[in-house]
Amino acid sequence: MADFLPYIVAKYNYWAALVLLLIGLYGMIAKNNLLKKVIAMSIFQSAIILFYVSMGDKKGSTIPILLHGHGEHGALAIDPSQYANPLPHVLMLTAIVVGVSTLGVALAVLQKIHRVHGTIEEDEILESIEE
Amino acid sequence: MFTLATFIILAGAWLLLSGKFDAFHLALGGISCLLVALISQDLLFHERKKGLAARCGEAFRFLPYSCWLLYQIIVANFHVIQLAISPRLCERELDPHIFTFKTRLKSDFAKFVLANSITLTPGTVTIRIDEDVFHVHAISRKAAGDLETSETMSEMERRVAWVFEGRA
Amino acid sequence: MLNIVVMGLMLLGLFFFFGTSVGIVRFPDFYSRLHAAGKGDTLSSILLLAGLALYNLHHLSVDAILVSVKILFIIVFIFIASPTATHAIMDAGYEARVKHWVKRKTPKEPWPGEERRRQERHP
Amino acid sequence: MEQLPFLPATPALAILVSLLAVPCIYLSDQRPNLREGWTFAAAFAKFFLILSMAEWILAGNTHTYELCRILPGVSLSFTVDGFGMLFALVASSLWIVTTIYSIGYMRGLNEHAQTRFFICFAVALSATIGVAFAGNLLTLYIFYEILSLSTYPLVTHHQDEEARSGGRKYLTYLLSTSIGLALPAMLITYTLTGSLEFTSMGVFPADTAKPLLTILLLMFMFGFAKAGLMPLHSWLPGAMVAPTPVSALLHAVAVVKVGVFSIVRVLTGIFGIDLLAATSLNTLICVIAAFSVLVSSLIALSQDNLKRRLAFSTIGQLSYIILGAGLASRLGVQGSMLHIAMHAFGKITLFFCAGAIFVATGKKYISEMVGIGRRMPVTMFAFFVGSLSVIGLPPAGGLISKWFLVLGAMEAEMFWVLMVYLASSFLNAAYFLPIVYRAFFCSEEEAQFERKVAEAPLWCVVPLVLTAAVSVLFFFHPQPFFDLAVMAVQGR
Amino acid sequence: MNWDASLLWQFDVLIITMVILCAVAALTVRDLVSCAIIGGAYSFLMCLLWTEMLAVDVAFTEAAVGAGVSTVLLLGTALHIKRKSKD
Amino acid sequence: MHGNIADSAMEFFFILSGVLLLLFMFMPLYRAIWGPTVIDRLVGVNVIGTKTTIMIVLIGTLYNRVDMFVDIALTYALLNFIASLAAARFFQRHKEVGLAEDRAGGQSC
Amino acid sequence: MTAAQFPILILIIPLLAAFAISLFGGRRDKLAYGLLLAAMSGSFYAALQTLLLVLETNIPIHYRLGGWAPPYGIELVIDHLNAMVLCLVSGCALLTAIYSLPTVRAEIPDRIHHYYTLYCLLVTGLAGMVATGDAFNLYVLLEISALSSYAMLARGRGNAYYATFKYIIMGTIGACFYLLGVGYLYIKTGTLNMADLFRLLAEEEMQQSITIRIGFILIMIGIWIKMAFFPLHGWLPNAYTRASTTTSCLIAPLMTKVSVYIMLRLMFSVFSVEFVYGVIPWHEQIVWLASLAIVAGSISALAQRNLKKMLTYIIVAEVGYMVGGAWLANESGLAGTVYHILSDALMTLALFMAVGAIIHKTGKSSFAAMEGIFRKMPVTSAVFVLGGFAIIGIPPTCGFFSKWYLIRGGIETGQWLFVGALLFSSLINAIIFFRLIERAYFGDLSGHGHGPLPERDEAPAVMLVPMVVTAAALVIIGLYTSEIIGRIVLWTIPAGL
Amino acid sequence: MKKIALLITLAVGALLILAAEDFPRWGDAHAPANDYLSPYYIEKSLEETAVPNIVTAVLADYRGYDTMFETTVIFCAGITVLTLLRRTQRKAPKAVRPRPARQGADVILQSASRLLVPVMQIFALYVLALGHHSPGGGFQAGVILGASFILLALSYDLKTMLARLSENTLLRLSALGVIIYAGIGALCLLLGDNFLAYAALKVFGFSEVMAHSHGILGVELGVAVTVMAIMFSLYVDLASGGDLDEGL
Repeated sequence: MADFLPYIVAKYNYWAALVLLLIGLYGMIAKNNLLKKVIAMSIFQSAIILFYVSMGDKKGSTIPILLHGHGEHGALAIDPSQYANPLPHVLMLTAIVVGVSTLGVALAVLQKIHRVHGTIEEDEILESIEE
Repeated sequence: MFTLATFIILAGAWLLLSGKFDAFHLALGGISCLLVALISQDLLFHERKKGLAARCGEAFRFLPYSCWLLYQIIVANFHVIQLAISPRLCERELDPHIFTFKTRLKSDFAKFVLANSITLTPGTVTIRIDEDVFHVHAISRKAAGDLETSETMSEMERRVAWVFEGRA
Repeated sequence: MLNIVVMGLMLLGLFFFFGTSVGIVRFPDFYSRLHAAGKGDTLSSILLLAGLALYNLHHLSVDAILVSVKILFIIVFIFIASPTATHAIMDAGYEARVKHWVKRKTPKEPWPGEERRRQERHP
Repeated sequence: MEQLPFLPATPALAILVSLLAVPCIYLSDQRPNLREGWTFAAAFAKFFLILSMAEWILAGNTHTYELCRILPGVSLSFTVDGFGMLFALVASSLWIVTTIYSIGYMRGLNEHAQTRFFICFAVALSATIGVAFAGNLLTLYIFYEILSLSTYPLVTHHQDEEARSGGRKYLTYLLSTSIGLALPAMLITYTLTGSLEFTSMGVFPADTAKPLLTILLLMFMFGFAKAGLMPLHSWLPGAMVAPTPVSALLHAVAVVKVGVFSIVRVLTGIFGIDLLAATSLNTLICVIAAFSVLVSSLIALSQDNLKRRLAFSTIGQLSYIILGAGLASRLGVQGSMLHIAMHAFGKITLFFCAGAIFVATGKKYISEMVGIGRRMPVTMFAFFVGSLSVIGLPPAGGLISKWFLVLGAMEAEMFWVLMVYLASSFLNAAYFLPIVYRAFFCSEEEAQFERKVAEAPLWCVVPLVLTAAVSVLFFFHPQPFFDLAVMAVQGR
Repeated sequence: MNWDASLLWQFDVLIITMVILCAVAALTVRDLVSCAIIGGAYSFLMCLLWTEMLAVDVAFTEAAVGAGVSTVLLLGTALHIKRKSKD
Repeated sequence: MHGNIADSAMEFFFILSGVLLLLFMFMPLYRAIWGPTVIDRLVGVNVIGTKTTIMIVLIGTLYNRVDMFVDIALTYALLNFIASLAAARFFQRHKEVGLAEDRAGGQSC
Repeated sequence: MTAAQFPILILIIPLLAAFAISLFGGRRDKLAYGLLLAAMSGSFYAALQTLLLVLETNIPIHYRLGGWAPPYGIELVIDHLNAMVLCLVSGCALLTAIYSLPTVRAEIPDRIHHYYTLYCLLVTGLAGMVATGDAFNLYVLLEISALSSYAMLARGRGNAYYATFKYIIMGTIGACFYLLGVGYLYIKTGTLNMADLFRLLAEEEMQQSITIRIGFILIMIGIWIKMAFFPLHGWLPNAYTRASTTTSCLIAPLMTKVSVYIMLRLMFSVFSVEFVYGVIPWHEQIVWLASLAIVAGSISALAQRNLKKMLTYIIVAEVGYMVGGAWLANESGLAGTVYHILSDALMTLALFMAVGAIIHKTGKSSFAAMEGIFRKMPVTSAVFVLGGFAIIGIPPTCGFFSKWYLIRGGIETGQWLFVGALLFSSLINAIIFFRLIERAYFGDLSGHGHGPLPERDEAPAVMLVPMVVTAAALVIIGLYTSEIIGRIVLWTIPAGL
Repeated sequence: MKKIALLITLAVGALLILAAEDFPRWGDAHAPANDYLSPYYIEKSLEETAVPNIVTAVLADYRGYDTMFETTVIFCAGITVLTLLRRTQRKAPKAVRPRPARQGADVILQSASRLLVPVMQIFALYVLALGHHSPGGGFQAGVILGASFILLALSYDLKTMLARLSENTLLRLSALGVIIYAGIGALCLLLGDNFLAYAALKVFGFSEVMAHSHGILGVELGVAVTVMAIMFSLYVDLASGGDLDEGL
C-alpha cells in the first residue's frame, strides 16, 4: 500500500487522461444518440492530447518560448531542461486541428442523417433502414 | 476618412499589443491594420452622420462616465452579494420583476451604452430594446432604483445623453 | 506596498466571485441567477485582473507596462462582452418564456409574456 | 537432355497455335466456313508441330524448353518425352477428327453459339497439350486449371437448367478438388523438397515419413478429379448433357485423359515408381483403382442412356490406367500409357457413334436402339469395333494395352489385380455386346426405326470410321506408340 | 514523497476533477443543446489544464477553437436535429 | 524560481487565490451540469469562461511569463461570448428550453 | 530539379492539383477532369521513375523534407516495398481517374470539381502514407485520406450517410488508437522517425518494456480497425456498398491495401522481427483470427445478393489473407502478403470497375443485373470474369501466385487452419463467381419469359480502356511474378526472418 | 450493446493501466521523451530559424511537412462539409425557420460586435505576425479571424455577412491559403533545394536564418487564410444546413 499510493498519485495526469479516454471510448461505442457519439469522439481525442501534453511537461521548466534578452541569435547557451518539451505541443496542435475537422465532417454527416431518417437515434435509424 | 480613423485606432491597438518597434514588425503592423481597416471600415464607425470631432468629444466625455459607472457597479454589487449571502435579506427583498421605460436616446450606440450600463449595474438587466422601449429586469425594487420610478430620465440615461448627445 | 494593494484587490475580487457563485447556486430562477452572474462576474474579473496587472508592474519595464496594458485590454473587453452576453442570454430566456419566479406574498402586475403563455398552456 | 535440332520453342508453339486461332475464330463469327477453316488450320498445325518432334523423341531424346521463370525456383517449362509425346499425339490427332465430326454435329443440329464452341475447343486443346508437355508440376497444374475452365462453357453449352446444373457439378468437382487437394499437395511437396520437376527418381527423399507420403498420394489422386476415380466420379455422367463432340472430347481425349495423365505423371515423376514400390504405397493405389474399375462397370450395366453407359465405362477404363501405373512395374506403366492411346481411339469411336445416332434419329436410350444396325450399318459397325477395343478383344488396339497391363500385374506379382482385369473385361463385354447384338440381330418386327432413317451426315460418319480404323490399325501396328511408351518408362 | 510533479498540482487536481465531471455530464445530459454547452465548459477547462502544463500554443488553439468554433458548430447542428436524446 | 521572501509569499497568495477561484468555480459548474434549464447551464458556462480568462493570467503570473499567457486570455475575453451569443440565437428559433425533460436528464447524472 | 525530387513529386502533384481543381474546375467539368488526369499521370510517372531508381540502385531513397536531417525533420523513405505500393496507388488512381468521367457525371449531379478535389486529396493522403518515414506524419496523412474518403463515401447513392457516420466513428477510434500507440513509443524513446525508432527499439531494455508492447498492440488495433480486419470490419461493407462507382473503385482497392502496407511497414521498419514475432507471443492466435476473418468474410460474401456488397465482403476476407500472411512469421508468408497487396489491389480494381460499368449501364446492382450481361457488355463481363478468376486464384492470373506464397507460408509454419481457410475461401469464391458467370454467359435459353436477346450496349471507351488495362495487368503481373518477387518482393523481407 | 461497450472499455482500460508502471516519472526532465530530440530543438531553433517560439519553429519548419498536411486536413474538411450539405436547388424546403424579425432588437448585440470585430481581427493578425515571439501562429490567427466573422454573422445575420464575404470568395481563399503553403514549398523545390527547405529562399536576399524565419511567416499566413475561410465556411454550412440563407 505504501508503494501503491505514490504509484497512484504520482501519475495523476496519466490517470486523468485514461479516465477521459475511457469515458470517450465508452460513449463512442455505447451511446445511442449520434451527436453524443460525436461529443464522445471529441472527448476521446482531447484525452489523447492531454496524454501527449502531459508527456512534454518538465518539472521546474517554463513554456517553450525562449526568453528574450539572448540577443537575436542566441549567443548565450540555452539550457534545454529549462524549457518544456516543444515536440508534443507541435504534434498536438496538429491533432487538435484534425479533431476540429473531424468534428465538422461528422456534424455535416449527422445533419444529412437527420434529413434522411428524421432522427439521430441509432436504433431508430436502424429500424428505418430495415424497413 | 473614416477608414483612416479606423486605421489609426487599429494601429494604436497594434502598437500596444505587439510591443515591437523594429521596422519589420511595424511594416507587418501597417499591412495588418490596412487590411483590417479595409475589411471592417464600416463596423467601427457605423453611423456616418457625426463628424470625427464629435466622436472625439464623446470619447473624452466617456472617461468620467466610466468612472461613475464603476462606482455605481461597486455599490450595487454589494447589494446583490448581500442578497445572495444572507438568507433573511433574500427572503425580504428579493422581488424580481420586469418593467419597461421609454428612452429618449437617439443613436444606436448610445442605446447600447445605456443598455450595457444598466446591465452592468447590479440588480438590473436589459432584456431587450424594442425601438425606444427598454425592457428591464430588476432583482429587487431597490436595485431598480430610479430607472423604474423616474418620470422623465433616470440619472444614468441623463449621463449617457450627456456623453453622446452633449445634453446635460 | 504594491503587493498589499494587489492582495487587497484580488481578495476583493475573490470575495465578489464567491458572492456571485453563491448567488448562481442559490437564486431561485434563471433571471436572478443571471443577475448574479452578469454583475459579480464582471466586477470580480475586473478586480482580479487589475490586481494581476498591478503585480505585473512591480518589475517596471516597457515590456511589463505593455503587458499590463494588455491586461487592461482584457478588462475592457470583458466590460463590453460580459453585459452583452448577459443581455443575450436574458433575451433568449425571455423569448423562450422561461418561467419567472414571483414572490408569492405580493403578486405584482403580470409581466408582459405571462398572459400569453398562460393561454398557450391552457387553451 | 539435348535441345531439339530445330526451333527449341516448338512445344510452346504447339500449345500456342490453337490459342492464336482463338481471335481468328472470334473475328470470323459470321462466316462459318472461314471459322472452321481456322480451326482446321490450327488443328493441323498443332498436329504437325507435334509430329515434327516425334522423330527426335523416338530417337531416344527428350527436349526441354523453359518459357519463363514464373516463380523463383519454379519455371514455366515444357518437357517433351515419350509419355508426353504419346499423349500429345493422341490428343492432337483426335482433335482433327473431332473437328470434322463437330462440324457435322453442330451444323446437323443447328446449334447456337457455335463460335463459342469452337473457341473453347481450341483453348481446351491448348491446355491439353500444355498438360502433356508440362515440365513440372506447377506448369501441369496451370494448364489443368485452364482446361477445367475452358471446358465448362462446353458442358453448359445448351444453357438449359439441366446443362447448367451439369456444368455446376462439373466445376464444383473439378475446382474444389484441384484447389482443395492438388494445390496444397503440390505446395506441401514444394515445401518439403523445394522442387516440382518431374524426374524418374521422384523428388521425395527416401526417408520421407510414410503417413505423409500416403496423405500426399491420396491428395494427388483425388485432387486430379478429372480422372474420375470412384468417389469423385459423378461429374462425368452429369457432364453428359454436353453436345456429343464435347462428350467425346471429355471422355475420350482431353479431359479425363488429362486427369489420368496427371496422376500417372505425378506417380512416376514426383513419387517415382521405385519409391512407391519400396513403400508399398502402390497397393493402396491399386485397391482404390480396382474398386473404381469394378463398381463403375457394374453401374454401367444398369444404365439405359447410351452416353451415360459410355461414361461409366470410361470411369472404369480410366481406373485401369491408374491401376496399371499403381502396379509400379515397368510393364504395367507401359501398359497404362498405351491404354491411354488405345482407349482414346476406342472410346471416341463409341461416342462418335452415339452422337451420330442422336443426329440421325434423336435417340438417346439403348432400349430405343433395337435394330438400328440395319439402318446405320456403318456407324454400328464402327461401334462394334470400338467396343472390341474397349473390351480388349482382337482385332482392336485395346488388346495390346490390356495385354501389357496383365503382364505388368504378373510382373508385380499382384495376381488379384489380374483377376480384376479379367472380371472387368467380362463386365465390359456384358454391357457393350448386347447393344451390338440388338442393333444387328433383332427380328424385323422388333426394329423401332422407320425406313427413311439413314446414316448420319458424312461429316459425322467419316470421323468415326477413321477412328475405328485407327483402332484396328493399332492392333496390327502398335509400334510407334509402343516405342514411345517404352522410352517413357526407360528414358527417364 | 515528492509527487507534486507539476508546480501547480493543486490546480491540476481541481481542474481534472471538473473536466471529468464535465465529460460525464456532457454524455449523460439528455438535451443535446446542453450537451453542446457543457462541451464548451469542457473545452475551457481543458484549455486551462494545458496552459497549466506549459503547452501555451496548444492551449491557445484550444481556446480559439473551443470558445469560438466548435461550440458554435455543435449549436448550429443542434438547430437542424431533434434536441432530445434518449440517453 | 523566486528570489525573495515577498515573492514567495506572493506566490503562495496567488496559488491560494487560484485554488479558491477553482473551488468557487465548482458552483457555476454545478449550474452548468445540473442546472434545470439549458439557459441555466449557459449562465454557468459563461461564468466559467470568464474565470478561465483570469486563471490563465494567474497561471502566467505564477510562471513569471505573463506576457506569453496574456494573449490566450485576450483570446478568451474576445471569444468567450460567441458561444453564449450562439446559444441565445438558438433559443430565438427554438422557443422551448426543455424544462420538463431536462430535469429528468439532470437527475440522471 | 533533378531526379532526386521525384519522391516528393508523387505527392505534390496531386496536392497542388486538388487546389487547382477547386479553384478552376468549377467552370467546366472537362477542365476538372483534364486537370485530374494530368495530375494523376504526373504522379504515376514520378512514382514509376522512383521505382526504377530504387530498382537500379537497390538502396532506399531518403528524401529530407525542408532539408532537415531525419530525426529532427521529416523524411520520406522509399524502398522497394514503398516504391511498388506507390506505383500501385498512383497507377490505380490514374486508371480510376480515366474511368471516372461517365459515372461521376451520372451519379454526382453537382460540384463535380469538388469531388475531384477530394479525389486528389485522397490520392495524396494514400501516397503520403506510403512514402513517409515519420510515425506522426503517418497519422496526419491517415486523417487526410480518412476525411476525404468520408466525404467521397457520403456522396454515394441512396443514403450512405449512416454508413459513413459509422465509418467516421470507427475511423477516428482507429486513428486515435494509432496516435496513442505512437505516444507510447514516443514516451519511451523520444523520437518519431521510423528508422530512429527502429534503432532505439532494438535495444534489449526496450524489447522488454511493457510500454512498448502495449504501444505496439494499440498501433496494431488502430490499423486493424482502419483495414477492417475481421472482428473490427463492421463498418466496411455498408460504407463501400453505398458509395458511388468511382469512389468504390478508388477506395476499395487502395484503402485496405495501403493499411496492410502500413501494418507491414510498422511491423518491420519500426519494430523488429524479433519483437513482433518473439516478444509479442501472439502471432499464432492472430493467424487463427485471420483464418476466421477469411472464413467469415467468404461466407458473408456468399450470402449476399448485391454485387457490390458481395465484393466488399470479399475484401474483408482478403484482408484476412494479408494479415494472416504477415503474421505467419516466415519468408513465404510475408512475400505472399506483399505480393497480394499488389495483386489484390488490381483484382479488386478490375472487379469494382466492371461492376461499376454494369451498374452504370443497367442501373441495377443485384445479381439480376448480371443476367445475360455477356451479350450486352462482352468486354466488361470478360473483365469481370478475369477479376473473378484472379480472386479465386486461377493461374496464370496473379491471384494464384499470391495465394501460392501464402499457402506455402502456412504450410511451412504448420498453420493448417490458415491453409484450410485459404483453400476454403478460394472454393467459396469459385462458387460465388461461377454463379455469376453462369448468369452472365449461360443465362437460361430454354425460353420462358425471355424477350428478344438484349442488344449490345457496351460501356463507353473511357471506361473500357482502364478496365481492360487492369485486366491485362492481372495476367501480365501473373506472368512476371518471378521478376516481381525476385526484384521487389524479396527485397522487402526484413533480415532475420 | 452497453455491456459489450463496457467490456471493451474495461479491456482497453486494463491494457493502458498495465503500461503505467513503466512510464517515466511525470515531469522528469531526463525522460527519453524530453531528453532525445527536444533539446536539439530548444538549443538550435533560435540559431537556425531566428524564431524564439520553439513550437512555431518546429511546427512550421522542422515539421513543416506535417503542418502542410494539417492545413490540407482543414481544407479537406471544409470541402467535405460543403460538398455534403450545400444545396444547389433552392427549391428544397427550408431547413431552418426564419428568425422572428424584431426591428431594432439586436441593437445591443450589433453595437457590441461592431466594437469587437475590428479589434478581434487586428488581434488575430497580431497573433499571426508575432507568432514567432509569443504563442500563436497561423492556425490560431485563422480561427480568431473566422470567429470574428462568425460573430458578425451571429449578431447580424448570415445573408448580410455573406454579402460581405461570399461563399465563392471563401472557397477561393481556402484554396489560396493552402496554395500559398504548398507554393512556398514548391518554390523551394524550383529553386533547387528540397521541398519546403526555406533556405532556398535566400535568393531573395535574406541570410539563411532569416530565410527560414520569413519562410515560416509566409507559411503561417497561408495557414491563417485557409483556416479563416474554412472555419467560417464550416459555420455557414452547418448552421444554415447548406441553405446559406438562415443561420443561427
